[in-house]
Amino acid sequence: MKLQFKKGSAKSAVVAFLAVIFGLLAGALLIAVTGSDPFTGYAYLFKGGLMSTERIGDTLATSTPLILSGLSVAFAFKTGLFNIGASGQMLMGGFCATAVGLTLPLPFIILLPLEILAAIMGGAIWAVVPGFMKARFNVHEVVSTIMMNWISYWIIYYAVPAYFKGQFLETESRAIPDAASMKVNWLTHLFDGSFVNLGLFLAIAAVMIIAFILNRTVMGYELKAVGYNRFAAEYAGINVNRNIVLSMMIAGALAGLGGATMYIGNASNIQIGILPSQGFDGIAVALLGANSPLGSMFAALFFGLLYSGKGFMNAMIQIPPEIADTIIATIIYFAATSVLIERLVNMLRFRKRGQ
Amino acid sequence: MEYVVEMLNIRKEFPGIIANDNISLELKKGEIHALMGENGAGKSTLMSILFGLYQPDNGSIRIKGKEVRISNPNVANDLGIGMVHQHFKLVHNFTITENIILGIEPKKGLTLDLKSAAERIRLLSEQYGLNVDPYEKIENVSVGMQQRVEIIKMLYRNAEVLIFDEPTAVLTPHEILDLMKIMKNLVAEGKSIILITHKLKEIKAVADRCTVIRRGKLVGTVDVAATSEARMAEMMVGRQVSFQVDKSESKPGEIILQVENLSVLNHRKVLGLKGCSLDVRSGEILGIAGVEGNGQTELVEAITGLTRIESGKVLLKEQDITHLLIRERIEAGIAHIPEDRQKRGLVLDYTIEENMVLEVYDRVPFSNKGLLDRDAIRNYTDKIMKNFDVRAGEGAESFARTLSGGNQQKAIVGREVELNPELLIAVQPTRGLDVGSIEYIHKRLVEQRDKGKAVLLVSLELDEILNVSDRIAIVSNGELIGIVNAAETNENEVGLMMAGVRKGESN
Amino acid sequence: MWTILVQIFPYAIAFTIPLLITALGGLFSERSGVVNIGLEGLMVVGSFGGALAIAKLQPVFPNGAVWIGIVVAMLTGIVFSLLHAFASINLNANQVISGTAINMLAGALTVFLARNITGSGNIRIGSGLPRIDIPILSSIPIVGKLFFTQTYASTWLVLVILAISWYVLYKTAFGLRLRACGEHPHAADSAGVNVFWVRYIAVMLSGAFAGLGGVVILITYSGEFTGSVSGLGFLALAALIFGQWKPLGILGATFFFGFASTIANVSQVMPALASIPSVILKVFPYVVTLIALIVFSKSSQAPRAAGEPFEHGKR
Amino acid sequence: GSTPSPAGSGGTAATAAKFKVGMVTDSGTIDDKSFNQGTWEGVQKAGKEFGLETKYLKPTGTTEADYLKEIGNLYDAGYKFIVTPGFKFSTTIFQAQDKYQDGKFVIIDASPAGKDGKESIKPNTVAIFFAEQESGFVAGVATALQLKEGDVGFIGGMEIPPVQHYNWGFQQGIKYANDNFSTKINIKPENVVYQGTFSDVAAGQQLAAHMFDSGVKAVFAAAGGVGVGAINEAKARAKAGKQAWIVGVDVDQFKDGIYDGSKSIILTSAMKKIDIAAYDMIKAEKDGKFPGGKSMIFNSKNNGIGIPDKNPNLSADVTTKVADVFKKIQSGDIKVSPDKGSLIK
Ligand SMILES: Nc1ncnc2c1ncn2[C@@H]1O[C@H](COP(=O)(O)OP(=O)(O)OP(=O)(O)O)[C@@H](O)[C@H]1O
Ligand SMILES: Nc1ncnc2c1ncn2[C@@H]1O[C@H](COP(=O)(O)OP(=O)(O)OP(=O)(O)O)[C@@H](O)[C@H]1O
Ligand SMILES: [Mg+2]
Ligand SMILES: [Mg+2]
Repeated sequence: MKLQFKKGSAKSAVVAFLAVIFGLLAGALLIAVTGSDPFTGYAYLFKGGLMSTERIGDTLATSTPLILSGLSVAFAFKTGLFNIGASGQMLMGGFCATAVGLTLPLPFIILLPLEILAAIMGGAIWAVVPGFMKARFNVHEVVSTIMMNWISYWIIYYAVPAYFKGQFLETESRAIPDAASMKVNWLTHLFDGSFVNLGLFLAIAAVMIIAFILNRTVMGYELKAVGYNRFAAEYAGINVNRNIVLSMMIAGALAGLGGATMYIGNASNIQIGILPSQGFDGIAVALLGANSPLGSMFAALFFGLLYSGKGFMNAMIQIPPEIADTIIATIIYFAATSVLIERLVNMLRFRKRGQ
Repeated sequence: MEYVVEMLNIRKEFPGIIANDNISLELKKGEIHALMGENGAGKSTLMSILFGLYQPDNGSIRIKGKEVRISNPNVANDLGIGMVHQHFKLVHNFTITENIILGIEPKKGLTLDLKSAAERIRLLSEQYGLNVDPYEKIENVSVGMQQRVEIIKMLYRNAEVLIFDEPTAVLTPHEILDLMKIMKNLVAEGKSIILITHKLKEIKAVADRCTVIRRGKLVGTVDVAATSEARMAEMMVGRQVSFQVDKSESKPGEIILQVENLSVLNHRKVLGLKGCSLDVRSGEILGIAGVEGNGQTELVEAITGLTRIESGKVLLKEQDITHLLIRERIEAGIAHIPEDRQKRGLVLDYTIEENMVLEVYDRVPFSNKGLLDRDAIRNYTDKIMKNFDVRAGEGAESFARTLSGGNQQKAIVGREVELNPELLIAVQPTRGLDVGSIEYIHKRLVEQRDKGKAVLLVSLELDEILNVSDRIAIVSNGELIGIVNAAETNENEVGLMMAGVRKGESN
Repeated sequence: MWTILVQIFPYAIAFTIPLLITALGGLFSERSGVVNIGLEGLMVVGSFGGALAIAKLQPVFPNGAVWIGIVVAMLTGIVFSLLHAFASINLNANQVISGTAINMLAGALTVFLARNITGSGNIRIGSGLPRIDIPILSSIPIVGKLFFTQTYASTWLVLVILAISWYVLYKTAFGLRLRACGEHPHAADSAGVNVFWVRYIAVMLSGAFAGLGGVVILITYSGEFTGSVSGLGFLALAALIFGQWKPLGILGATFFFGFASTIANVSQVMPALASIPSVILKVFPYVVTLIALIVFSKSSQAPRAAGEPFEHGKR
Repeated sequence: GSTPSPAGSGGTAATAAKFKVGMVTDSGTIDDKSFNQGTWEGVQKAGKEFGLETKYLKPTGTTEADYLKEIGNLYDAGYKFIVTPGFKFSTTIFQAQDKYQDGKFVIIDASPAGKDGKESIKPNTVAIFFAEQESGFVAGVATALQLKEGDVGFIGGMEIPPVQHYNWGFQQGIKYANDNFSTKINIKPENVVYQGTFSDVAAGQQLAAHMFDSGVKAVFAAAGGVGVGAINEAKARAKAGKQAWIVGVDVDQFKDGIYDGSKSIILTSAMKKIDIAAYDMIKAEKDGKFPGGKSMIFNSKNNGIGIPDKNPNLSADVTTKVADVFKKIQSGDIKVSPDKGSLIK
C-alpha cells in the first residue's frame, strides 16, 4: 500500500472546498429524500453549532480532540505512515492523564503539565510498538495499529474498574477533580458555561509546532524524506528505522494529547467499553486537510461544527443526526476521488477558455 | 514490394508533448528492421500503438495490406503481432508456462490445462533453440532466460511480427550474441522483426533497414549495409557525435580506496561477493566490468554502507571505514551516484532544492541548530543546476518527479560531485540516457579524475567501461577475475573475463 | 478440557464463519491488486440489507426470508463495493483512503436510513437460521461431535464457497488472470487480460462476501442490525495477512480468532480458565496476531501490486 | 435560545399550558427493549394522551458533555421537560438542574450528584428509583416454582447497581422458593456472570450456550444486547427441541422469545415499569403536581415492579403462588434486601 501525496496547497484547498460542497449537496439530497427541507435543516445545523457563545464554545471543544487526532494522522501520513490507531492512542493517553490526575494530589500548575506529559507518553508508547514493528520487521502499520486499538480497549476495560473505579459506576473512572481538569473557570465563563477548555490552546499550539517541525527543521526534513522514499533516505545516510519509530511516536503523542483533551477536558472521567470515534474521525480530518497541519485544523473545526450542530437540528426537525456523519463520509469519499473533482475543474476551465 | 506492417502518418499526443508526429514505418516480410532515436524520441510510443496499448490520434495501420484498428493487445495478438517490452512483463511467482499462457489459457472443461501448454512450450523451445524449462518459476531464472520466455510468449501466440523494445540493454555480451542468433533464426522461419535499440553496433550486426526518429518526428529510413554508424548517429541526434571520450593520460596518486578481502551476503543470504581485494588511486578511474548480478551491487553497497559486510575491510585514505554508518562514510569523503536514480537517488516528492541537500541538510550553512536555512539551500541548488545544466520547468522549486530522466541524472551527478568527494562511485551513471547526456556525464567523470579524485565506475555497458576507465576490474560470479589496463585490453578479452575466464587461462 | 472443547466448538465456528467469508472476499480483492480496508463497512451494509429484507419479508415468507436476506445482503455488498471499485479502479484513487470513506459512509448511511425506517437505527429480525445436527455424520465419534452437530446451514455454505474459491483461484483461467493482476497488472494487460474488469469482479466479490459475512452474523448469533460489526471487518483484514493471502491460510487464521475470542468470552463461566485474568484472555488474539505478523514478515506473500493504481500503458 | 412556543412553560402552572417533553437516551437505542424503550413509551403515551410534542435525542457519546449538549439542544428547541433514563445521567442532571432553572428534569435509576458524590435534588428535578431486587425476587420465585429442580444462571451486562439488584433479588427469590416451597433449584457461582457490556451479542450467545450446555435450565439475562444473544441462543435450542428458558428483564420480553408460531422461550420477565414512571411524572407536571426535589421509589407497593400479568409459560398454580408472594412483599412480610450480603457476586 503506497500512499500518494498531493502537493500544492492551493489545489488541495480547492479540492477540499469542492468536496465539502459536494458532501453538503449529497446531504441535502438525502434530507430531501427523507421528506424534510434541506435549507431549514442546514440552517438549524449551523445554528446549533454557532448560535450562542456557549454553543460556539462547545463547537470549539468538540473540535479540539479532532484537531489533535487529525494532526496525528496527518503527521503520520506526511511521513509515509497510515496511523489508523489514533483511537487506541487517545484512549491510552487519556487513561494515563486520568491516572495522574486521580492519583497525585498536586496543585493545578504542576499537575496539569504532568497530566499532559503522561498523556503524551501514553499515546507515544502505544504508537511506538507499531512503529518499531514497521521499522524492524516491516509489519504494515494498518494492521498493527488496529490490533493495538483493541489491546488498549481491553486493558482500559479492566484497569479502570480495578484501580480507578467510579463512585457509583464500574463503567467509568472516578471524576477528575476540578483542580486536575483542563476546564478553567475563566474560559467556562467567557463562553457562557461551555465545556471548552485549555485543550483548545494545546491543540492550536500542537498545530503550530508540528507545522514548524515539518517545514522548517532538520527533523522534519528527515521525517518527510523517509516518508516519501525510504530507500533514498537510507542512501543519504538518514537513519530510516529511527525516523519511522520517531514519526509514529510523535503521531501517537499527538493522539495521546487528544485523548487527554477528551477525558480530562471535555469529559471529566474515562469510560470503558468505548474506543473513541474521534480517532477514526482523525483520518477524515487529515484527508480533508490534505495532511497539512493548518488544513487539518480547519477541517477539524468544520467537522466539529457539524457534530456540534446536529443534535439541535434533530431537536428542531425530523432529521436523524446521522446525517452529519453521512455528510462527513461523503466528503471523504469525494476527497478520496479528488481526481474526479480535478477533472471537473479542468473541464470547467477548459470550457471557459473555449468561449 | 510486400509489407507486413505499414504504419502511416501516425500521430500521438500526450499532455504537453507530441510523442509521435506524423511518423510512418514500413516493415517488409522477413526483415529485421531497426528503430532508433534518442531517449523520449517516441519509439516505445510508436510500438505501443502498433501493439494496441495506445490509440493513435491520427494515421492508419495496415497489416498485410489490410487497414486495421488495433484497439487492444488482443487484437494485436490476433493479427500476429507480438512485443517484448523494454521492461519484461512477467509475473515473478508464476511458472514460465503460466506466464506464457496468461490471457489465452487452454482449458479442459473449466480447469486450466497446464500440461498440454507446457508440452507445446517445450516443443517451441526446441524448435528455436531457446532452452527453457516450462515448470520453472520466473523469480528463479536469469534475465536472459526471462527474455526468452517473452519470445516464446509471442511464438506461442503464433506471432508473425515480433517487436523487441531495447532487448539488449539488460543482457551480457554473450547473451546478446545468443539473442542475435535467435533473431536470425526467427526471420529465417519467416517472421519479421522490429528492433528498438540505441546501439549502433547491434543494428549493424543484424538489421536490414533502420528507421530513425527524433523528438517525435521521422528523420528517415535507411539501408543499414549502406550507411555508416556515424551517419546513423548523426541522424539520431541531429549533430555529429564523438564516441571517443577525450581524456589525457591518467596520473594516479596515493591510494584512496582500499578494499581488502571483502565478502558480502546478497539479498538471498548467500555470498554475493567473495574475498574481493582492490584499490582505487587518486587521479584514476577504475571501471568495474561484469554481467549484472555478479557482485557489483554488493561491492558498492558494502563500500557505501548500504549493506552489512560479512568479512574483510574497507579503507578510505587509510582510515578503516568498515563499520562506519552511511552518513559517516559520506562525511569521510565518499559520494555515490546510485544505480536506480528514482529508487535511491531522489526523493521524487521533494523539490530539486530539497534533493540537492539530501546528504548535507544538517550541515552549516544549510541548517543551523536544527533549523533549515532556505536561502542557503536555494543558492547551493542554483549553483549546481547552473554548473550541471539541469533543466526544470520551475527551477529549483520543481518537484524532482517532473524532471526528465536525463535531467534527474544530471542533478544527481551534480549533487554528488558538489560534495567534493575523495571517492566518487558512479553506478550505471548513463543508464537509459541518450548520447548527448552520456557524453556530458562522461566528461564530468573524467573531470573529477583530473582534479585528482578517485572514481569508481560500475557499468554494464562494456563500451562505457572501456572508454572511460583507466583500469578495469572484472567481476564474475562474485569474484574478482582480474584487473587490466584499459589502454592494453580490448572488448574480447574483457568479455571473456566477464564470463569467468581468467587471463591466460584461455590460451 | 475435552468437554470444554466440544462445548465451545460450535460457537467458535459460528464466530469464525463471518470472519472467514469476509477475509475471503478481501483475498479476492487484494489478489487482484485492490486493497480493501472497507471490508468493515461492506459487512455493515450487508447486515443492513439483509436485516431489512428479512424483517420485511419474514411475516410473508417465514421460511424463505432468511435466504432471500442472504441474497439481498450479498447484492447490497456488491452495490456498495462498486463505490470502492469506481474510486480505486477508474479514478486511481488512493485505495486506503477510499476504503476508509466506505467504512465511514456505511456506518453513517445505514443507520441514517434505518432511523428513517425503524426510528431507532436498529433493525431486529424475528428469527435467524436454525442449528442442525447433520444426520449420520454427526454420529461419527469425535469428528461428528466437533464438526457436525449444532451447525448452521450458512456455515456449510461458506465452506463450500471457500472450496470453490480455492478451485477458482488456483485451477481456472480466471484465477490465473486475477492473480496476475495483483502481481503484475501490466503483464496481464499486455497479455490481453482486461485488468479493469478482473479488478471490478474481484472487488464486487469482496463486496458480496463481506455482505454475506455481515448477514451471517445477523442470522446466526446477533439477530439485530446495529450499524456496526464491532471491528470484525478489520479483524478479517488482519486474518488475511495472518493467513498470507491464501484460502487455507485464512481458514486457519480466522479459526484461530474465532476460537481464541470464544474462549475469552466464556472463560468467566469455565472454572478451568477462571483463574487466568480476563484481560489476558481478551488481548490474547490480538497479541498473537502481532506476533504472527512479525514471524511472517520475513516471507510475506503480499500481492506485489496490491494498492497500486493501474494505469493502462503507464511505463 | 429560541422558544418557538409562546406559552410560558416555566413554573408549575396548573394550567393546560402546552409543554414539550424531551428525552435523552442513554447508550443503547430507543427500541432496546429496556429502559430507553420503556421511558420513551411512557413519554409517547403521555404525549398522545395530553397532546404534547415529544422528542428524543440520542447523544453521540456517553460523556457528561455529550449528555449536557443534548439536554441543551432539547431545551433550546423548547423541550423544557426532560426525561433521562440511566444512572449515567447523575452528574449531568446535577449540572442541568442549575443551568436550566426553568427546565424540569426526571432522572431514572439515579439521583443528581456532584463530582464529590454528594447528592442534591433541586426543586425542578425528580429522581426515580426502582426496587429491582423485588422484581428479581418475584421472577426468581416464579422460575423456581415452574422448574422445580435443576440449575439456573444469571447473565448481567455491566456490573452496575440496577443490574446487581436484579441479580441479588433473583438469588433471594430462588432461595425463598427452595425454603418455602421445597423446590430444588441451584445457582452455581460460575453461572453468575457480568459480561461487561450491554452490547456484545456474540458473547451473550456464547455465555448462554455454555450455561445451557452445562445443565442450566433457565438464564436470567439482565444485559441489553448481551441478553439478545442469550435469547437467540435459547430460541435456537428450543427450535431444535431442547429445553432452554430465559427470564427477561425490564419489560415483558415474551414477544422477543417467540420461535414457533406462539411459543416463546421467555419464562417470565422481571419488569420495572419505567413507562409508567415516565408517564406519571409528565401527568403530574401537567396537573401541576410535579414532585420536584424528591426522590421516588417504584416498588411492589406502588406496583412499579413485578412480573407480567400474563405469563403463558407459567402454570396457573405457579401464577397464584407467585401472586401470593408478591402480596407478601407489598405488605412487608417478605423483605428483599438490595445488598449482596452472602450472595454470589
Ligand atoms: N503515458 C504517457 N503519458 C505522457 N507522456 C508520455 C507517456 N508515455 C510517453 N510519454 C512521453 O512521450 C515521449 C516519448 O516517449 P517514448 O517512451 O516513446 O520514448 P522512447 O523513444 O521510447 O524513449 P527511450 O529511449 O527512453 O525508451 C516522452 O517524452 C515521454 O515522456
Ligand atoms: N507519464 C508522464 N506523464 C506526464 N509527463 C511525463 C510523463 N512521462 C514523462 N513526462 C514528461 O515528459 C518529459 C520527457 O520525459 P522522458 O521520461 O521521456 O525523458 P527521458 O530523458 O526519456 O527520460 P527516461 O530516461 O526516464 O526515459 C519530461 O518533462 C517529463 O516530465
Ligand atoms: Mg524515455
Ligand atoms: Mg522506450
